[in-house]
Amino acid sequence: MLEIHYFASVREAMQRSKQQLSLPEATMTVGGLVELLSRQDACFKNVYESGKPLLVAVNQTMVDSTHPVCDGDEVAFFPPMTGG
Amino acid sequence: MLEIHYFASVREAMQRSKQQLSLPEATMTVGGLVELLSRQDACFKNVYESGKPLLVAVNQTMVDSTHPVCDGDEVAFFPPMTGG
Amino acid sequence: MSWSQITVQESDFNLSEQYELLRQKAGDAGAIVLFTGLVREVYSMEPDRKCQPATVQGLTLEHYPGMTEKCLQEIAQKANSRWPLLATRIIHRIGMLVPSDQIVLVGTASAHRSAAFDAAQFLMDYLKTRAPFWKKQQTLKGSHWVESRQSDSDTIKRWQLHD
Amino acid sequence: MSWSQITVQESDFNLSEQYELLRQKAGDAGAIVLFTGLVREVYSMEPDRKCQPATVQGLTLEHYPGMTEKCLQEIAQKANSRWPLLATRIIHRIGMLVPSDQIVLVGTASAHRSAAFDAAQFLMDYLKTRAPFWKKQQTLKGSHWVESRQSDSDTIKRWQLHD
Repeated sequence: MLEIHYFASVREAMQRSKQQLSLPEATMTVGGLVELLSRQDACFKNVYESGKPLLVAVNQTMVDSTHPVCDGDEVAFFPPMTGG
Repeated sequence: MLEIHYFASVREAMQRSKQQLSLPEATMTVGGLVELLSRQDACFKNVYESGKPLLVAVNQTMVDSTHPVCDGDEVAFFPPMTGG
Repeated sequence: MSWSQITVQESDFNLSEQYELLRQKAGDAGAIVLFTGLVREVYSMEPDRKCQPATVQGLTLEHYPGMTEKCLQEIAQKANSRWPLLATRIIHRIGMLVPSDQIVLVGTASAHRSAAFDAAQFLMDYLKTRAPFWKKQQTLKGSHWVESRQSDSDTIKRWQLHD
Repeated sequence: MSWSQITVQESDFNLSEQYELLRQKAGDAGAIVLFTGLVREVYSMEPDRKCQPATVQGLTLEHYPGMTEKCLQEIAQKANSRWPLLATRIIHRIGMLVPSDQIVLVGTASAHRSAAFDAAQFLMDYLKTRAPFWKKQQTLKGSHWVESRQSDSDTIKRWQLHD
């Protein structure tokens, strides 16, 4: 199982702050996960295709779309940070 | 009359914090004043010839040796600043 | 070993307490820099957005618990490896704030002023674009998420770190 | 019109009071930077002097009354003409101090952080080399005037002002 978190505008667009997902393969890339979620979830498709920047963290570290995602990982999707 | 102030290490070398001086001419340059003081005062000669940087202010503004000095001016000699 | 403390909290902070803590922990410091970020009432968008400035009634700060602390620790470590710091302190607030409220505190102590200044500026630049905080503004026209400023990402480039 | 206040005093200052004053006078500030300079116990000479670090027992600060205030006003005006500041505060102490005592405070408030940081650093760089203050250190080996550091004069060059 994968635990997926959503924050800020992405959380609002997804209408939830987290979800669990069974990975169809033992390992896939972040890019592959994004495609999978876009096929499964209309809200995620809207977020992904909105043209707004979407950032990804795996196990609380920022990664790019080539990064691997494995069973048990914590994945998070969010917009660019605006703290400080 | 000219009022001359000395500060910090220059004050200690001059063994006084200020003095008054009658200008022999109506106007002279800071450089001319330094030569005059060096002739008149062994302490000043030592300060001037020590090789350590000596700064000059006329009427509380830093100037160079070509700046004019007139009757009634306030002149000050001191080492580089070390505040803050 | 340099002293460093990071806190993410809903409650307000007292600048004076943090300053005394830095003085105490830093030992023989010659320079202390404190930065505080405050909620502004008038929020101007980037010039190219052509929007009227909005009057902010409130600000809600969301964060990613766990990742936030991890990021701030990393940022503090980066600053410590780059400058000879004696102490660093970061406090970032979350939750609901109103104009003039304190949002963030960054404090640095060093023997000399240039390290303290540069490190404080570095910490703020990195914190703004690398730590997972998000601001939502409440105005008379409704609520909206603050969008990241390109200038903040550009600011990081000056530190010339590729990480 | 930006608020600015300059004080040269023997007595200590309270950072918290100065911070609240800046917050109050600055209006809708988003960023406040406070710098304090402290008396260090261990004073290292410039590397090329090849001296052992000295343990400082006390520091006496002398100044040129009248010219000091004039210089600090000019420095504050320069900062105000260069950055969009909402408030600036400078306090410099004179007289006898001991290690860990506060010597100087520089505070800046602005809408955004870069102006507040840059202006505070500029004020300190100029104050160090342009305002008529002189430090005399008391150590176990006797008293001596602190010599100006070349690095402080060099620091001013980065502001690229010819004045």
